[in-house]
This record gives sequence, C-alpha cells and structure tokens, in this order.
Amino acid sequence: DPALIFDLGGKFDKSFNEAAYNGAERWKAETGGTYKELEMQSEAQREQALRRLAQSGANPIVMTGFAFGEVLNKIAPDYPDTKFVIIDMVVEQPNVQSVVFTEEQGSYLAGVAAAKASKSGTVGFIGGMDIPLIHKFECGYAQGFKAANPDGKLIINYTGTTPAAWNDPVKGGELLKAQVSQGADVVYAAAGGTGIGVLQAAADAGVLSIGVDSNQNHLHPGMVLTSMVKGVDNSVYEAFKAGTEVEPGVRVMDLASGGVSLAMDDNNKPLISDEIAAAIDTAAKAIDAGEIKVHDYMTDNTCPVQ
Amino acid sequence: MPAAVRDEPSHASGGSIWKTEKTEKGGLMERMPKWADVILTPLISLALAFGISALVILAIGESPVEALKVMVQGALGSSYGWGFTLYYTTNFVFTGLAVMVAYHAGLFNIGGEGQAALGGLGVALVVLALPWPHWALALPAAAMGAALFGALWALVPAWLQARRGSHIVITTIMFNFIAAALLNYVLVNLLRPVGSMDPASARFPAAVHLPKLSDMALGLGIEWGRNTPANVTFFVAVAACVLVWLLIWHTRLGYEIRAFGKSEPAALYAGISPVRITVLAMLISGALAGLMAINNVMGEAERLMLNAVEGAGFIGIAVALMGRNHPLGVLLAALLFGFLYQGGGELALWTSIPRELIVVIQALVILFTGALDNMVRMPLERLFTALRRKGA
Amino acid sequence: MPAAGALHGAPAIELRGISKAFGPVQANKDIDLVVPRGTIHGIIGENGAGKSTLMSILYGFYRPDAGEILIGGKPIAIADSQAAIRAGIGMVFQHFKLVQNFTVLENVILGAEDGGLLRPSLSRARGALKRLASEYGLQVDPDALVEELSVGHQQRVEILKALYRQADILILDEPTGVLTPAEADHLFRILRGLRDEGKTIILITHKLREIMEITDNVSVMRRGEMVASVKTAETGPAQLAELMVGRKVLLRVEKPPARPGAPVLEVRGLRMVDADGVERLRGIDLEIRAGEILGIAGVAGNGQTQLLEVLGGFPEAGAKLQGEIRLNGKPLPLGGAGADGRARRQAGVGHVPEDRQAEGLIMDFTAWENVAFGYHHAPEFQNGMLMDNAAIRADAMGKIQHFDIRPPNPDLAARNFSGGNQQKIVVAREVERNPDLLLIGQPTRGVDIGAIEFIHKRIVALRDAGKAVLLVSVELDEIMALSDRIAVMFDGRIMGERLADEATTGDLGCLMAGVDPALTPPEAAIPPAAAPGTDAGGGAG
Amino acid sequence: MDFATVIQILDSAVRLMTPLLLACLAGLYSERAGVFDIGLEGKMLMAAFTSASVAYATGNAWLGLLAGIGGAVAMAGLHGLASISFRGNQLISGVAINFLASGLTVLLGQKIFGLGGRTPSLSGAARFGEITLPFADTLRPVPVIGPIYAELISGHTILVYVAFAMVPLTWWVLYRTRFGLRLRAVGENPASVDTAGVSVTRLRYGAVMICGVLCGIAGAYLATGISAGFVKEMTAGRGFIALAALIFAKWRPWSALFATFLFGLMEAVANRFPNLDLGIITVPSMFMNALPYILTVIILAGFVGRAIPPRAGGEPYVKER
Ligand SMILES: Nc1ncnc2c1ncn2[C@@H]1O[C@H](COP(=O)(O)OP(=O)(O)OP(=O)(O)O)[C@@H](O)[C@H]1O
Ligand SMILES: Nc1ncnc2c1ncn2[C@@H]1O[C@H](COP(=O)(O)OP(=O)(O)OP(=O)(O)O)[C@@H](O)[C@H]1O
Ligand SMILES: [Mg+2]
Ligand SMILES: [Mg+2]
Repeated sequence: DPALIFDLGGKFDKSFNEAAYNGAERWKAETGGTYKELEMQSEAQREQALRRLAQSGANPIVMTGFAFGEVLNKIAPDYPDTKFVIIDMVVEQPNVQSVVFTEEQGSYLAGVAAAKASKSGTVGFIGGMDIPLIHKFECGYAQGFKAANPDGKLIINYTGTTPAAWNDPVKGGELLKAQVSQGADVVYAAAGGTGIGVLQAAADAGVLSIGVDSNQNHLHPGMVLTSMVKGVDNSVYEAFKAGTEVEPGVRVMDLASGGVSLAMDDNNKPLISDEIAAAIDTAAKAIDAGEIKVHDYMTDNTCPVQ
Repeated sequence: MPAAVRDEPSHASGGSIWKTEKTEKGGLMERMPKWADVILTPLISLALAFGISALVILAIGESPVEALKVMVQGALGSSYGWGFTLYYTTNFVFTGLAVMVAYHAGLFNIGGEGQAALGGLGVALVVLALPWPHWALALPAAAMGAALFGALWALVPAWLQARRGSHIVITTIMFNFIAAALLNYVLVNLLRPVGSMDPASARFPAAVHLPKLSDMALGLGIEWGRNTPANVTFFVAVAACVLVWLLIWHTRLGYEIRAFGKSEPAALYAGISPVRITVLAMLISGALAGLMAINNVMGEAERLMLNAVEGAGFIGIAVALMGRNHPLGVLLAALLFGFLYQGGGELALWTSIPRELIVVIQALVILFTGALDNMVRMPLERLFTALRRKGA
Repeated sequence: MPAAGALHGAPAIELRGISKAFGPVQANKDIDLVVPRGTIHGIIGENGAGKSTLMSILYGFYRPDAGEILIGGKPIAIADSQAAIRAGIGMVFQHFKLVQNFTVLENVILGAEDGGLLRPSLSRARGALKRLASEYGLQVDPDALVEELSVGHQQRVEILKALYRQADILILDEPTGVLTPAEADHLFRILRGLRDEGKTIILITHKLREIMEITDNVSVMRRGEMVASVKTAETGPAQLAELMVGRKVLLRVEKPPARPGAPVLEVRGLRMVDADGVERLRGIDLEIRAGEILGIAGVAGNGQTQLLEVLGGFPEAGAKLQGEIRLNGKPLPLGGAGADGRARRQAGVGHVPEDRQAEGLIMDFTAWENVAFGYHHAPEFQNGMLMDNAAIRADAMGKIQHFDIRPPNPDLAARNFSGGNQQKIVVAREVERNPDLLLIGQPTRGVDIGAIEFIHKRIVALRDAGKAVLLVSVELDEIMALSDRIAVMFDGRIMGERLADEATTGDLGCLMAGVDPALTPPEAAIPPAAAPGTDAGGGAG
Repeated sequence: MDFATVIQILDSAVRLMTPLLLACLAGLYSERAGVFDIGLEGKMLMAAFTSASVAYATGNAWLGLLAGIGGAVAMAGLHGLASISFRGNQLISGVAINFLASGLTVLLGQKIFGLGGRTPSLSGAARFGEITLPFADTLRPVPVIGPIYAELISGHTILVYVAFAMVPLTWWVLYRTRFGLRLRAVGENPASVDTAGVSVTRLRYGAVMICGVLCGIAGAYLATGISAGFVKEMTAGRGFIALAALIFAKWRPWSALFATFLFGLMEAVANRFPNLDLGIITVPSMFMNALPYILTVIILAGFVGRAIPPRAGGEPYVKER
C-alpha cells in the first residue's frame, strides 16, 4: 500500500497538507485502494515514522514538506527497495522522487491578476510565518504585480515568527484591515489558517482576496479573486497511482505542467473580466515560453523587485 | 505566606505574585503514612486521570483498551519505545529543573521556551564555529554554549526583576516571543545555507554527532533501541538532577535560594542579597533550560531548526510542579510526560485517534495529579485517621 | 444581639464537653467552662495549650468535634462566625484578621454591611465609630489605612469591629502581647467600662499581672485540658504559674550585679533617613560595655526597630545612613559591602529580631535548617564545597536539648512549633554563638511564662559571660527586670538614660512620652500639656 | 503620519485590545479574590470554540455568546474545584486548563465538523455585526470629531462596547459595592472575611465564575465578532498577554484599560508598519513583530514600579491543617 505522511501542520491545515490529503482521497475513491496516513507530532518522530512505514512495506511513501528533507536523505539508502516521494524539497537519492513547485510562477500570475483587478493601484500580501518559503510566494507575486503595474504599490505583512502565525485569523483580519486602510483593494494571503481570517475580513471589507494552495474561491463566492493552486493533490494522486513505479528524480511542477495555476470557477467568474483573463493568459504564455523568467527567491535569498 | 490562621500581623508578604511557597506538610504527627502520601495518592490520581481519559476516548468512538495498549506498548513495551521516551524525558528534565530552581527562589520562570531556544543557538554557534575533532570535546563546549545562551536570555528578566521590579512573569513571557523573533531572524538570514528552503542551520559535521544510547548499547554488544533519538545527553540530564539536588539542598547558595524564596525579609536579616540570589537563580535556571538544546539540537536534529523546543519549556512548568520541585520528582514527572508524549505519538501515528487526544490526556494527568491531588488525599487522610483511632 | 431573651441569672457562656482534634493533635479535650454575665474571665496556659482553639470554636471559626455551647443559658449551634456574631459574640484574634490595605472604616463594615452598596454602610459606620470613640475612648482615624496604623491602633480597630456588631460577649486573644504599657492600661480601662455596662469579656493572656489586675475569674489550660477555674481574688501569680506549667516558676529575674568592662558597642551620631525621606534615627549616641545589658524602652515606632536593623546590618532598602558605629573599638561600615547581616555576624554581633516569624525564621524550613540560618557560611558547617548538613543537625540537636525546645524533633518545620518554642530556636541560635554583642528585640512577645523564664536566664547568663546586650522591648517590666542601664527612645532620639535600680516607672513613662525633666533639648517637639516635669534623678548620658 | 492613519491605527488597536481587555478584567476578578489564573488562554479558547459551534448550529450569534460563556464557565468551574474546594495548586490547575482546552477544542471540533478542528465559517446572524452608532454618518464630515466618532468610536461589534463598559462597571463593583469590598478582602486576607461570617468559598467561586463569564465573552468575540469561526489555537497567546497586562495594570480596572490599550496599540502599529525604515537600516519584519513585546519590557523596566499582588493570591484558604 502507499502511505502519506503529513507535516506538523496536520492534515487539515487548509493548505498543502490538506491538498495532499485530498489527492490521496481522490485516489482512494477512484481505485478503491487503501493507504496509510500519519500525522507528525514532533520533529523527532520524522525518522521514526519513515522507518516504521518503510519496514511495514508501504510503498511508495509520500511526505509533505521541506522539513522531511534531512531525514529522508539519511534513511532513503537504508530502504533501497522503497520509493519515496517528497514534496517541496529536493532530495537526491536514487529511490526518491522530489516534487517541487514553481510557486513563484503561480504567484506571478496572481500578482498580474491583482494588478489588473485593483482599482486603487495598491495591493497587499499577507504571509504566515516569516520563513523563506513564503518569501518565494511574496517575491513572485511582487514581480507579477510590478510587471503589470510598475507604479503600483505593494504592502507586505507577515503574521509572526512562531507557529502560532499559521493559526491566527484574528491577526490576519487585522492585517488585512490595516492594508485596506492604506488603500489595498486586492490582497494575496499565503498564511494557512490565518488566511481564512484574511479572506473573511476582505469579504467583510468589500475588497478582493487571493487564496492559496488549494482552491479557496468558494469560501466567499464573488469576493475571492482567484486562488494560487499548487497541484499537491495531483502529485500525491499520481504518485499513488504510479505505485512502486514512481520515477525517481526531480519533478518540477511548473505552470506549463499545470503544477501551479490560478483557480477559475463559477465562484470567481464575475470577477475575472476579459482584460484580466487576457493579461493572465499572456503572462502565462510568456512564462511558458521562457520570455519571462520569474526569479526564485530561494536561489539567492533576494527579490529583484522592491 | 501562610494561609489564615498563622499570619502574624507584621508578617510581610513575599513580594512577588508567584511566590507561592508550598506549605510543607508534616505537623507534629502525620495524618497518614508517608508512603500513602508519596505513592498511593499520585497513583490513585493517575488512575483517575486515565479513567476520565478512557471516557473521552469512548466518547469519540474509539477503544480505550486498545489505546492504552498502543501507548504502553509504543512507549515502554520495547527498547524502541524507550529510546523515544527517554529522549523526550531528557528534554523535560532540563526544562523541569529550570522551572524548579527558579521556583525555589520564589521566581516563576515561564521563559523556559525562549531560554531553550537560545540554548540551541548557543549550541549551533559553538558547533559550527570550530572544526571539532570529536564529540567528546564538542559536547562540553556545546553544553557551555547552550548554558551560556540560556542563562543570558534569563539574565535580562532577572536583572529587571531584581533592580527595576519588573515582574518576572511578564518579562519571561515577553522574552519567549522575542526569542522566537530573534531565532527566526538568525536562522533565516544568517545561519541558513543559501538555497535551502528550510529555515534551519547547516547540518552539524559528523564528528560532533552525539552517540545515541543505541550506539552505546551496541558497544556493549546489546541490540537496544535502534534508530531512536535518545542519546548521551540523557546521562547529562540525570547528572543535572543530582547536581541540582546537591545545589539546592547541600550548598550555601541553594540554602540561600530556598531561604530567599520562602521569605525575603528573613533573607535580608541573614545577609542574603536579593539581587544576587534573583540573578544567580535565574542564571542557573536559564542555563538548565538552555542545556536542553544539547539533547534536541545536537543530539537529535543535528542542526538548529525553528521551533526546535516544541513546547518543552511549558511542559517543564508542569513537570516541576508535579515533581514537587524536587529533582527526583522532576525526573519521575519528566518520565511520565516522556511516556505520554511518546505513547501519545504512537497513538496518533498508528491509530485513527487524533493527536489532540494526547493533549487532553496530558491535561487530565496534570489536573488530577497536580491540582486535584487533594481530592484523593483528603478522603485517604480521613481513612487513615479513622484507622489509627480504631487502632489506638 | 443583646441578651434580651436570656434567662435571668444564667451564665453568659457555658461550654460543655468541648473537644477538638486537628488531625492527630487533640487541641481541646472535653472542656467545660462557665462565664457569668458581666464579668471578665481570664484564660491562661502554655503556648499550644489550646486557648486560641477553644475561643475560635466559641466564635464559630472552628467546629468542635464534640460538645455543646450555651449562650445565655440556651444551647445554640454555632456553625460559622456569622452564627456567633448573631449570638452577640465578638472576637479579637491573637493574629488580627484585618485587611491591611483597607481603611479602618472598610474593615469595620466588612461582613456587616447594610446593603448591596457601600456608601450607606460607610456613612453609618462613620457615625457609629464617632460615638464609640467618645463612649470608650477608642479613637482611630476612620479613613486611615490599617497598614499604616500601629499595632495598638489595629487592635482598637478589631475591638471596634466587635462593638460595631453589637457584641455582648467579647473575646480577646492575647490582646496585650503587642501593646505598650500605656496602651494596655488604656485597653483595660475600656474593658472595665464594657464590663460595667454588663458585657462579658474573655481575656487570654500570658501575663499574670494582667490576670490579677483585671479579671474576676480565671481558668487555666494545659495540654488541651481545662485544669482549673478559680476566682481571681482567691489565687495568686505563683499558684497560677504552677497550675499552668505544672512546676514552680521563678517569676523574678535573679541577676547578680553587673561588672561592666570595656566598651563593646559605641554609636555616635547615628542618623537614618528611610526611603520615603522620613528621618527615623536623629542622631543616636550609645555605649554598651562588656558584661552589661542596655535596655531600650519606648513606645513602639520611635525608631527602636530601625536602630536594631541598622546595627544588625539590614536597614530597609533605600535608607540613607550617617554616623559612626564601633564594635570593640573597630569601626563597622554603615552601608555597602560588609554592612550586611552576614558581615555583622562575622564581626561578632548576634541578633534576635523583633519579628521572629517574618525575619528570624524561615517558617517552612525545618528546625535544624533554621539553626544555621544566618550562620550558614560558618566554617564548622562546611564540608568542602558543600554544606555539612550532618554537622548542622548535630548542632541543632544540641541546642534543642540545651534549650529544651519542644517537641525535640529537628525535622519539624518551624511553623509547627509554638511561638515560645520558635523564639527559643532563634535565641538558641544567636546566644549559643557567644556573640560579643547581642541585639535582642521583643525577646518574649507572646511567649508563655515558662519560656520567658528560660529566655531571661539565658540573656543574663550571656551578660555574666562578659558580653554586651542591647535589649529592645515594649514591655517596661521586662526592661526594668533585665537591664543594667535603661535608655528611652522617643522620635528617633535617646530621650534619656537611667540606671536600672534608680529608674521608676513614672520617670521612664515621662521619657517615653518625649519629656525629659532633666535635660529638655530645645529642638525636641514636646507637647506642652504632656510635660509634668517631676523626677530629675538618674544618670543621663 | 496623517490624522486618518492615526484614526485607523487607533481603530485597529481598539479591536485588538478588546479580547485582551475582557480577559484581563476576567483575571482581575479572579486574582483580586486570591485565585491566580494562568488559564485565561484556555478558557478563551474553549469559549471561542463553543461559541463558534453553537453560532454555526443555530445561526444565532447571541446563542453562540451564551455557549461561549458556558464553555468558559465550565473551565472556570474546574479551576474553582481544583483551587478552591480541593485547595490544589492554582498554577498547575491553570496550566492543565490550557492544555485541556487546546486538546478538547480540536478533538470535539474534529468529531463534530470533521474539519480538523476548524468550525465552518460563520456568516450573517451567526456573527456579531458592526454597529453604527447614531449620527455617525451625519457627523463624519465634521473635522477631527467626525472621524473620531464615526470611525473610531462607531462601527464596532457590540462586544467591543461591552468590553469597554466593563471597565467602569468593574471599578464600580469593586470599589462601591458590598460584593466588591468582600472580593478585595478575600484576596488580601481571607481570614478577615471568614471571621466576619462570610463564606470564603462562595466568594471565591463567585469571582472565578465572573472570570469565566468574561473569558467567555472574550472567546466569543474572537470567534464570532472579530473573525468568523473557530480555528485551532486561535487565541494565539492572547491569554498570556492579558495576564501580563493584568500585572502591568497592578490589578486595577482603569489601568487594565490602559495596559491592554497599549498592547493593542503596539500590535496595531507593528501591523501598519511591518518594515520600519529608519533611513540607515530597515527594521526587519521579524523585529517589528516582536516590537510589542520588546516595548513592553522597556516600559515595564522604565516606568512601572513593583507590582504588588493581592496578598493572599495563589494560596488556598486553609483553616485547619
Ligand atoms: N490551624 C490548626 N491546624 C492544626 N492544628 C492546630 C491549628 N491550630 C492549633 N492547632 C493545634 O492545636 C493546639 C492548640 O493550639 P492553640 O493555638 O489553641 O494554642 P494556644 O493555647 O492558643 O497557644 P498560644 O499560647 O501559643 O497562643 C496546638 O498545639 C496545635 O497542635
Ligand atoms: N498548621 C499547623 N500545623 C500544626 N500545628 C500548628 C499549626 N498551626 C499552629 N500550630 C500549632 O499551634 C500552636 C499555637 O499556635 P498559635 O497559632 O496559637 O501561635 P503561636 O505561634 O503559639 O503564637 P504566639 O507565640 O503569638 O502565642 C503551636 O503549638 C503550633 O504547633
Ligand atoms: Mg493562641
Ligand atoms: Mg500563640
């Protein structure tokens, strides 16, 4: 059986753990198969969980989150017959598939959409815990926004420096209001549970928001401009489907492969004017064609804009 | 300050709010035998806590028997389980001792979380700064780094309390937040290898990897707890218990700490300086909390990560209080929490019981053994007094 | 509630077969007591005899295990203090039950408010206090904070609380333990007045003189039992003391004449301004010689406490000091390093502080730990880096035997010893080290006569061993009995000095009121009315 | 910084301080009665959960509020049982309550809603809406006063006004009523109350229950007022900040208002200026996030003297040992 290990945030984090869970459930529904799932309790358990699963014969073993990188690198050689899939991190081992997403590209498109949808020319970004991964979102968003509106203003907030930053909708809402009072009328939230508060407050304040990771358009129909969807669910689904035949190596899930995308559905249809849709489309094509290179914050810890 | 009956009119109150010295039991004659107080009461309380936990498990539609089996099996039933249980225990021993030492000085140190986090920074800096040839050299140096950073993080609140009267409870809470921010900054901007997604320091070189208990057992030809994180730090923790015990009950400093914690006016009368004791006690407390880092950072993760402390600082409060502020009690309470942590982890890993159940079980254990202990003790006392009357 | 419905001629209080155990401790055993209406009834007994417990039962603070209480001849159930108050009982506890940071008025109405809002209660109480003040001479500022009042005034508040609740029966547990002689006299005048009004009063005290002076009947308790109840007129101090302790007690201090040697302590121009800027000591000059006891008399709050604290090395934080202290001719630092309690002890100063529970002892430490308190740096208590707990225990055992501290169990926490025995622990610790100078404050406050006798003997023995003793006490009797010379403190100054054999109560009383007939310093603020100026004898120094 | 910005920051501060203020006053009642409470966080969390659940189920925010109060009062009852009836250690009891709430909310939430401890988002009448005070719109154009009234004072949920009204009310109860007198007395010297014939136990339970009610309102505000639903651990340390504010305020109601306002203000400022540009250096957002805590320490050290707690605080009342 395949197995899925969630990171510390837990499988209902409204973010990528939950997306992974959805992918696994989809596989289950389609194939009628069963899978094992684990939620981490503490750092020290990562190795324990991986080893126990590997010993129990689970294959492939999918795990979400960069935090597994170190451990996986260490234990993968001990189980050469087991296939591992790690999401959001590159681990170079012969039996490991590393799935990474070009969040910067998806965020770039979100930035373009925000620029086009904004009437005030000021948009916002609210990140969760202040860590590099979220800066990657922020930087892509900023690039897209600046490309579409070079004179526009971007307001950036992070919720905090402790894990509580992922679960503080009150603060998220307050940050949104602070940004709105500075003129922002589209705000992109990459903040887990805190984002729920951001989207809510945006809906209350009558401004647009952009969801993240999974499609959050339905949370406030007509008020969420779009969501920057990371195809974590697809990756898990595909890994499960491939079973022991999972291809080792690095899989870059980019715009072209549909790994990242902006969610379009009935909920946000009225918000996406033709002009916006066209701008997104153009940008996406340019990225695909390599005409636009979206800078990845992680490569050098800097962002070309701002 | 004694309750009710015995307060002399002039008896000055201790000064700080958390100066809640525990009123020792032990009148002219005990109401019940000591063994009943020290063993029977906690055991019954524990049983009650688990009883209620069982009800909670039933309520969410799972089998308590199964759950207990998984917990005990997973935490204590194999060398493997023990390898984890002892690892967590080690963490809790340090933070528990930290709270305990401060508590004896009448200071309530809620800052273990931040001090342990800074201890981790100390370890990382020491380990990464020099090319250590062997762990045996690196360990004392890293321990010193950990203790130093932890102590320094406690120094500011201590000094502010001693000199400016700023309340230690507030300042240590604040310093937890500040520590998180500082660590975040240092990890993201200074210690993180470029290109790494993970806000964590570089991996420590192999030479400084601490021997795991399993390796040590293997050295003795015993196959014990393979791939478990318990490491040589466990012995450091046990040694710390002994040292703290010596410190508190067998040194002048410990004597002064306890005296000051019980009565500030009396300490002044005896020539004990409040500033000195406050600062020293908090330095020791912070150093102990910081020392936890050699277990989790150097011994387990082998690099410094964000949130490496994982709440152990707060559990230390429960451990110290439940351990009745005695190192042996702290060790036992830490073991209990280590068991709950590991057993609970197993439960969450291998059954469909959500991991939050463990938090509930922990809460119930803390509640029944730590706060509702008199619920068990009072009837027991009555029973023993009645028995004695009958016997007499 | 006045005893309107009381059977005429029935005793105000009758206790029948009261028993009370605290866990294994039998505090009261089958106690009977009858107190006729309109009398003052004394109760005496050793520390821990069960007096306070018995009264607390009568007041509904504790519930008896067995027994019956009759008020005005009618049996009543006193389940809690509210019931006792309703039955017309008021009690002034040994340890006051006042809220320190409340005003007098607030303390008085607490629990006896008129309604949900405070304002009406407060104004009614204000009126009532005015009336009570003029009726009984119980003046206190109704708006003063209790913590700012002297103990004497705090006690008045307690009495006012009882009277405000219209108590018909008033219980006072060791009321004079903390009072000056003048305050005690005043209290007794009030009590007599109350009795003459038909109120019934129960008075617990360790002072036989007070029993003889004011009570109509007296009951003696020992080890939880009532051993005797007699008419005061038909007994005497010696007999009472013997009933109390179970052996003959020496009621006078026997001391050979002093043979003073070289000066041990010399104090010149000592001034102290406390953190609030109040000058507590205004230029103290003192000299104590070896083999001499200098008694400092004075109404509490005239700087004696500060003098002891400065000499003992722990003035309150933020105090400013000036002047000169010499011990055996060598100057002692006034502040900074080397001026703390520890340095003083090393220099040879022993110190029995006024407040044994707050300062002299760590109440939660065991007796043996307390025996090292302040001397925990002494070389004989060290064992390398560690403290030699075995040595401390051995030392403690010796002191417990020598001082007959009961129970002789060094592992008992200090709080579980009676007041007298707590005091003995402190005295043993300080005296047994043979300090060159012993500072001793209120050595026998609240201590029973058996223990008083013992403590006095030890002080005199120290003197006879050629040591200097500075004795501070508000008990004029004690000062007169123990001292070789007596200095009187008033308002931070030494008002005058007398040789003990030449001093008279009246003379000292004048000095304590701030009046020295012999030398009246021009700058001293003297209330003119209080300057009778009669006695002019005595060696003023 | 222009006037409008100031108003906006103050407005945000008001919203952010409200849960702190309620929790702080809650702690004030309990601790003034001599029962220390580090379980404010847990009580608020439990209340946030129960209020969100019931508000969702009934679609009525007021029923949610009631349920929130019920949840917090249940926790308070536990604290009372442990620290009053059974004379347990008040600190341990508080720690236990924090753990209990943290676990139970998610456990129950998962069992009931299956969303991993979240409740579904609330909308419409299940939330407390913002109230526009009379004449707010008429007055808005008036300079200075207009914005202050229309934006700062008007336009909050009812619970914000409740919280602010609690300050004078608490002051009045504490200093002008019989209950307040006894409450303060029992925290200073329970024996004085006992010998006056008033039940210490009843008084302390009363105080602890009031504490529960106020924590309940605070929790309900978090879940149904300022945001729309429960998220696990959503109190995010606010109970501890409230505790800090309580000590900061030296256990006094008006000072509590000031202290919590200060915390709210500092958070609002940090939210508004996430990267403070000081010319030479830009303060990183991590430090701006920590700014409220750093400033607290500085203010505490510089301007606030020693805080003397209620004298009998933390000690169970024991007559006979
Ligand atoms: N609150 C209490 N809890 C337990 N035991 C107590 C308590 N109070 C008193 N006792 C016990 O009851 C006995 C009688 O104490 P009590 O206070 O009545 O003595 P007392 O005669 O008033 O002494 P003293 O002269 O020192 O005031 C003591 O020896 C003690 O063992
Ligand atoms: N909690 C307690 N446990 C055991 N014994 C107690 C306790 N409280 C008081 N006692 C006992 O009560 C007796 C008398 O206590 P009490 O409170 O009357 O004070 P005391 O110290 O004797 O006061 P004082 O010296 O002022 O007369 C002592 O013998 C002491 O052992
Ligand atoms: Mg007594
Ligand atoms: Mg007594």
